[in-house]
Amino acid sequence: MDILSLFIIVPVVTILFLVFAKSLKQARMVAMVGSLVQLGMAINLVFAYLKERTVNDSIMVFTKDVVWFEPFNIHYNIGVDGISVALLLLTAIVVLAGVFISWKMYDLPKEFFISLIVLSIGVYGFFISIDLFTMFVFFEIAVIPMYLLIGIWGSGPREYSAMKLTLMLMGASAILLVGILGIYFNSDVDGGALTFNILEIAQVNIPVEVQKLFFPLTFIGFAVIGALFPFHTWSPDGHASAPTAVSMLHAGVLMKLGGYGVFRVAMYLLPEGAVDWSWIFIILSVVGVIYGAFSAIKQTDLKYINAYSSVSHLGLVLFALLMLNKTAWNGAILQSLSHGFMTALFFALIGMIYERTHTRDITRLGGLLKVIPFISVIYVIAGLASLGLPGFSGFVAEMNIFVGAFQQEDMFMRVATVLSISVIVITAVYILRVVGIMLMGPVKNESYLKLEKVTWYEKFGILLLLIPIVGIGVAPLWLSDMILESLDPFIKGLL
Amino acid sequence: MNITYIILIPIIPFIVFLLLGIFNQKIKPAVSGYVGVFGLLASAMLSFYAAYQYFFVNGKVDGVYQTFTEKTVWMHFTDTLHIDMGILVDPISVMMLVVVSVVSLMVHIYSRGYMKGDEGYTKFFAFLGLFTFSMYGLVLATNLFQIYIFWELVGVSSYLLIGYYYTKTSAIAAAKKAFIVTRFADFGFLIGIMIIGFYTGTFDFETLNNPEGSAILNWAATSFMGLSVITWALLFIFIGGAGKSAMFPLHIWLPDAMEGPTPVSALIHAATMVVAGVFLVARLFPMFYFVEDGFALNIVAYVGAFSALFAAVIAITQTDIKRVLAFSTMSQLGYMMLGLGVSGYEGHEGVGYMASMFHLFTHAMFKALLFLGAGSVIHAVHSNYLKDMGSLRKYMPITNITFLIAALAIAGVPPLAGFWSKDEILVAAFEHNKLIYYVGVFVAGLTAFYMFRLYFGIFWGKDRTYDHKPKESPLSMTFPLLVLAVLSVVGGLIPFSEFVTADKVGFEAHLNYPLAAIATTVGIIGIGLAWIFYKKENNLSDRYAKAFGPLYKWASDKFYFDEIYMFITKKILFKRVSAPIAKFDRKVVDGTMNGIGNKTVLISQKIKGVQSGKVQDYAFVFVAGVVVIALVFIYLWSN
Amino acid sequence: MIEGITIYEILTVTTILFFIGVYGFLTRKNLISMLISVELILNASVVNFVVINKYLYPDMLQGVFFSIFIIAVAAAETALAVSIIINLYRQISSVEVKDTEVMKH
Amino acid sequence: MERIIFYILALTMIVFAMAAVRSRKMLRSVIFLLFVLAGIAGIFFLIDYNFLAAVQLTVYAGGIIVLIIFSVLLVHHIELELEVAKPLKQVITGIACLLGIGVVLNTIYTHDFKVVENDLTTSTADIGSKLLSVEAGGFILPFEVISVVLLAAMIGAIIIAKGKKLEKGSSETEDRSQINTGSNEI
Amino acid sequence: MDFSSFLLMRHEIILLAVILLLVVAEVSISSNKKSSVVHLAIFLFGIHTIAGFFKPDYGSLFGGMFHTNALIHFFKNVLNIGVLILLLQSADWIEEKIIQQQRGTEFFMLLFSSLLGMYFMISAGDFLMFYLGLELSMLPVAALAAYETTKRISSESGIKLILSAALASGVTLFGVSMLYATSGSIYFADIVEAISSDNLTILGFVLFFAGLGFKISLVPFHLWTADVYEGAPISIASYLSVISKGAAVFILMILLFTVLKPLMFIWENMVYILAVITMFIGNLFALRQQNMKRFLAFSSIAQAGFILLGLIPGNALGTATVVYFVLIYVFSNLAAFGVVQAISLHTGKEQMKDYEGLYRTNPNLSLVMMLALFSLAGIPPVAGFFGKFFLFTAAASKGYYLLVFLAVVNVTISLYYYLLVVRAMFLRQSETAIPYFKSKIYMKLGLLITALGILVLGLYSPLYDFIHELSNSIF
Repeated sequence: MDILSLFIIVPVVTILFLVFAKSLKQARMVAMVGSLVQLGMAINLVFAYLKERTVNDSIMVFTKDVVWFEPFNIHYNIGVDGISVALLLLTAIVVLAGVFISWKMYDLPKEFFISLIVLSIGVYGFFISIDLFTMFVFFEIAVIPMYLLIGIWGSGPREYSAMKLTLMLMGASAILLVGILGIYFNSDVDGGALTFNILEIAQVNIPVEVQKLFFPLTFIGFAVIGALFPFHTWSPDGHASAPTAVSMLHAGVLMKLGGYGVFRVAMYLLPEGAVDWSWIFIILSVVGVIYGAFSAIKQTDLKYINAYSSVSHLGLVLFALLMLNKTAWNGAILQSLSHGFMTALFFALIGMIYERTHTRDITRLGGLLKVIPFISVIYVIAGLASLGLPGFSGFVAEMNIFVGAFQQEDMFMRVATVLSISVIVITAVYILRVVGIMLMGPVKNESYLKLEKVTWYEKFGILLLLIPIVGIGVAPLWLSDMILESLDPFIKGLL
Repeated sequence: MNITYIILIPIIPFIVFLLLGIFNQKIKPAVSGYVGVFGLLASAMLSFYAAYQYFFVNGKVDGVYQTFTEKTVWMHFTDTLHIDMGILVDPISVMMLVVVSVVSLMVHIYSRGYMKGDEGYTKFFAFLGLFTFSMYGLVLATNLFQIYIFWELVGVSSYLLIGYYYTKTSAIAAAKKAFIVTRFADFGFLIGIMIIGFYTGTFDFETLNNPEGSAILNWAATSFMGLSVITWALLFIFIGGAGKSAMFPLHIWLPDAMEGPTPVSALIHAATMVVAGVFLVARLFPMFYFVEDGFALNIVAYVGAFSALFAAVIAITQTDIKRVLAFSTMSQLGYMMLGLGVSGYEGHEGVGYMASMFHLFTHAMFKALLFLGAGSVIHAVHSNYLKDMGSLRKYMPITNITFLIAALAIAGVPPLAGFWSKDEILVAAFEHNKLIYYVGVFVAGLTAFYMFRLYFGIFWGKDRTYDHKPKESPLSMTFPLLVLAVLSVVGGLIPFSEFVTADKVGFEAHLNYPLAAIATTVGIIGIGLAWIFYKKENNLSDRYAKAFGPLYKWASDKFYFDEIYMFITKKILFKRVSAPIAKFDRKVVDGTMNGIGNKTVLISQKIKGVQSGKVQDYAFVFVAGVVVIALVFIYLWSN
Repeated sequence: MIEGITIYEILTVTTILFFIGVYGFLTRKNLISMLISVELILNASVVNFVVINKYLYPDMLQGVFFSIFIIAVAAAETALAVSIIINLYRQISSVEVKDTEVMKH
Repeated sequence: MERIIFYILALTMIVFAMAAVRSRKMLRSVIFLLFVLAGIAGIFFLIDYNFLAAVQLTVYAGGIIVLIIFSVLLVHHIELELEVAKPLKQVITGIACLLGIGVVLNTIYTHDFKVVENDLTTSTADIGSKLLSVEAGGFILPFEVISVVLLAAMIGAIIIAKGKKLEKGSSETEDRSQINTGSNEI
Repeated sequence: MDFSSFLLMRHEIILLAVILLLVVAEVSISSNKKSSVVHLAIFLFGIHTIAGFFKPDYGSLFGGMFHTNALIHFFKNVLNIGVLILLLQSADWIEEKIIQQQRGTEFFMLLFSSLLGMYFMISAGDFLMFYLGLELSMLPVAALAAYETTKRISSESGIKLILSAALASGVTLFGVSMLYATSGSIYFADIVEAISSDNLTILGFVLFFAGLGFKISLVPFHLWTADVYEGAPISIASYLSVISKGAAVFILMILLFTVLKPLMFIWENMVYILAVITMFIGNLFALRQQNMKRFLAFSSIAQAGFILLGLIPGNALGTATVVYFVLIYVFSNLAAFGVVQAISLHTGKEQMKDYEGLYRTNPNLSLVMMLALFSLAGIPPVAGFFGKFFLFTAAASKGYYLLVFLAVVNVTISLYYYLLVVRAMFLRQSETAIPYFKSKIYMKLGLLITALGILVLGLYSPLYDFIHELSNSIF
């Protein structure tokens, strides 16, 4: 069995076990073991990849290619490069943390964990796919469990949020489908066969007119899940209603599919289209960056703050991708990772706070540093990481993005870059506002004095996420080099 | 010279931070205090040893102090651009090591007494460790990005320490303000770094500062709006420096930062962190000097001079003793900037640079002393306000003496430390720019005046009735006072121009007697005026305050800068930008998305009549459909 | 072949019959009347087949056979329709179209 | 002569067809339909398809009309005046039908039919042998299938017609009142 | 009739035999044991289904009136499987009817006759056989729609169906007569050579198309659908929406791709327009439906619109995608109707709000329903996704990206209302949720087969490859 297919098979096996789980205890044990195995595999993959890379310089390694639907030349074709390896690791970590955070999921536990793992299958599959069709399949597999996860286990206007999220994402994927078909039917212009294989299509000189037509479709299709302004509104509502682990997975992993897809499909396959259309999407993404940050300033619901902050942060990812150079792309990938860990951590903490105080309204919270110091301190750290403090992953990513963006010399790009850099100030404002109101200050409610201390599984979940944030922030070299190296073939498509 | 061990200097406080931070709950306060102090002691010893080695053992080679670097790649941007982590040892970094070590060590010791009994005792020492680590990292940085990294870290340590009393609303606000204002400045800094990185292809100080290097020689290659892009970069970088060093108009955070514990104010907001801006300009001094004939440097000079004056005026009117000291700090920082601004590069030309660094050094000592002294006072009377103090000399003799020494030093009374450094700055200003010189002299007078207003206000004047009888602080607090007092006295005697100069060659500095006399006289006049006004409780000061009328009011309200900022942030950014955007998002953007959904459902409602239940209507649609399709395809579409 | 009558005229008549049937189907308010209209429609087709067979392709009898089968099917259809109508009448004592509008929208 | 007969037939058919779909008396309209069917039989006679005319008269006029009259008698009072549709509806339907007639006739008249002059007569024997022939051009298969159709229709008609009456009070249609309240949320 | 022609008409003859056997059974089984007819019918039909899987023979009989090829044979098998599942799902209902009304054999006879009609329809080699097949498939269903003679809506549904169908077949016949006029034959083989593209042919084609459009429920010929589905017994609604529609789609496709290929320049555009209208109207109406049967009716209208996308390219690719989709659609829709049937049978409830909280009381039923709905909505990894994706691929292969775009917009709309049902079952909790009940073995088997089909058919690619080969073989 090849090392990558295991990323699909292990979760499927986990689900099979889960089906027979009788109680919460069994369900969470199975889920935990399954996710632990996944994490082990992901870590193993990193080392295996680094080792393999020294002897193998093809774009994708560990590839496996099985014909699936022969008449359409659809293959189950998988493989990884440094980018996917990093994102797989992110996914494995966030999923495991999510399982820990959901330790006390009393309502329909079995179903919850199954949905969670189905979601993770979609994500894993998406990251390892080389075939557009397979990729699309996994993309949708990742989206649909969200409906149940938010709808059943969510809070607040959960039905509305779940429906909105699902419809917007599926609508986007519908647009994407047109784009994919467009690419597919133009993959034979050089005389080859029609193919869904990304690597093969990249070798084809798709006519510029076609690229111009399909780039926006593919871009928007993916970017909606990456919360591109103005298609981001599913995200605040979705996050706000989702249960903790789902918010984590969603913001931490699922939204990354957007940036990754944009990069792998839209940018890589339609580079001339990208150049032609970039201006409008740059405008949108910069607007998203600033706008998300400003919106976050005004929110009082913790999850909304974080959701808008995600809009802002992921706007940076898209912005970076549109900058069309290696440094910015590296930044984009790093930002994806970093945002993944950070925002998952945030949502985990918000979940813990909510569980204890039963509110997410910051104006009703106060002085939490005194009552739940561990959670609060980590919240501060996460906040600092989020505002791009050196020593945390956010800084590494943002600097790459900014330096990369600065390589673009024309005035329009410069203005866009400076505007997007300004977000470091606005981010500081909303992060510190929350810290100031919620964590510091006097304790606003007597009952908060008796809040439950942090439990071991919560600590575990938190540390799982915190370690990579600090790890990347302190020693980014190996990761960023791994990604940079993988970016080479992609940038060549543009030059 | 082997400089590897210097890496230990920042590492030790960092380890202290990690130890105290992670085992925060488990370590007894007594232990943590010792961990902090001894950790820093080790660092300080290493720093001293490094200084000794650098200046005396290694000394000059070919008449020039060598620059030693040791670095490793931390992250690649492109093939050429990368961030290095490493240490750079040259005169100013060594000097800064000493300054940071001395002050930080003293503050650590002092804090053991000052913070006694505080529930966050361990946390406090952890934060101090973090700050010291960051500051060491900053001064040792080998390149712009590294300095930026530690720049941010000192910023955050400052944030944490200002907000140390996190249940106090004013402290939270102050911490937030400090961070955001400096963050705003850092935004400029970052852009400056980007520009430098893009146009020169390196972040490395050594490469950048090389007067024969391409960065300096090719400054005119690209220009933007009439100025070289490098000048723009330097100006942006200066914005960063101005933010940290509380230059006008980014100074507003500094007075508020006094909400932090007093030792913190002494360490961060008087002696070390706030001089980072000055250090930054000094670090890039060759660039500032050579690029576009020092255009950026001139700006630095004017901003410095104005800030010095501006802050001094405000300082006169403040009643919170820590705020007086804060504005005094700002004023002195302006002085240092001014010094850099009027400096030349080579030999005696570079006296401004030397003086500025010298002033940085001496100022660190006496300003730390002032703050610690003020802390001692506050500790005793539990108040920050002058109105609650008076005649404390009877109760707190050591504090009184040391405070007096520091006040004299800052007032520029010879032969104390301040006199020497300030005098050199004035010399440099006199030689370069008369206007700035006059400002400098005037500020010197003001400084003496407000300092002694403060001194008299605290230690003389009317005896208040205190709830608890004030008593002298414990040894852990007075010991640092004494040490720093000694340093304030003798610090000026160091032949600084031998060690720290722009071109690293060094020169012989001479006292310019006429100028020194003028400065001293002005200082003494200031002290005298303060004597008259404040030695005894009288209404003279109030009368004059009335005489100045609105000017006094403006000054005491800090020229309404806080209000302006408040207006911009609260009224404009929050109310006019953020709130509408948030609303726009919900109503318009989200509204559109929901609208699409709702419209679809609405259409669905509207057309339900078609399905009327009448089989004949169905048939009608059927037939009409057939006819229409036939019409279309026979007459419109075929061929 | 009818002397002096072209196929056009006959087809005109059948077309008119057809649309009269359609008109009746659409306007009558009674299920049985609708059934009558259906018969008109079917008959129009029957005549069409026969006439086309006769005028255009007389050597094969396809049209004629088609007509025969149409007539047979029409009988079957009518029988079934009538039985359903009767059953409906038994339930609601009405064969009006307006009484068969329970299900709508 | 034939021509005149045809015109008379055509006119009769159209008039009676109109009458059949306009009459307000049920039974009358059935009788009018009978006339139309007879007219069609007449046309078959005219074009020498006597067998077909016979079938038309027996199956249609004889079978179907009787069936319909039967049902009319079963479900109607003879005097019952039928409701008519609203004038507006009539007009709209009329216009639609006229439009349809226009389209079809226009198409027919612009089409160039290749009329084959012939005077072939078809004997019943011909029809019979074709009907039972398995060769090409034979119609044995449809003949078999139509038997299944008739069987199925018969079974269907019987089971439905002998169905039980609706018991009073047991109406399952009442709960439809709350059905059509479509949801407005997204 | 020799043995080889028996093999060719294997489906038809065996089914006819089954019908006759049932007639025999009807008269020979005493009335208190009538319910054993159900087992007999299912058993016989099972044998019939299996018989269909033996190696097929191809060719034509009766001078070209009947012809069969590999694809047609395969499609008949698909219909068989569909009907078999349907029988399993409705077995309990029939049994109940037998006990109540002392009749049930007729149900099978009529259903099988209708299926027989479909066989003839899709095997037809001329318009006459096509017409007879059409009528034979429609008339018994009309009778079945009115089968519950004690229910007003059942009768209403029957009368609506038969009147609409009569009008439709009248229109079809009128069209066929025109085609006959222009081409001089009712044999497909002759027509394809003689057909021209003059206006009369086009008019005839449009009228003919309307007739088939009626059966497939294309807008604007669809309006009968919802009312008939709602009133008819669930098995019949299910039959209409799955088997009847599938067969009609198939014959439409065969006719368009072979006989009417010369008119492609017309029908390509027509199919395009009707596809768009059908998808939108179907979906917009489905949005508000509260009755599950009506809901599925409109959903099936929208699905018909999607199917039209596969007709656009007019080649083997289109054929393969359409057949594949219909196969998947059979399973998906039968699963959905099966669940509705099961619930209606035990509780008599058919409203969407009755389904609230269903998962917590009847998890398995809910899961089957969810799978079915996801499959209908086209969500991977269940089969419907693959079916839809390939349909879109077929349309896109001709460069109709706008059409694909409109289709995917409709997929999103449809997802909304499918999720409404999921919402009711999974998200909502209700005091009055349908209590837990156990279905009988036939129903369980019927649902299990559909659920497995939905899960497997898409992922198991050799199936599509097989259909693709079949389609290639006939062109």
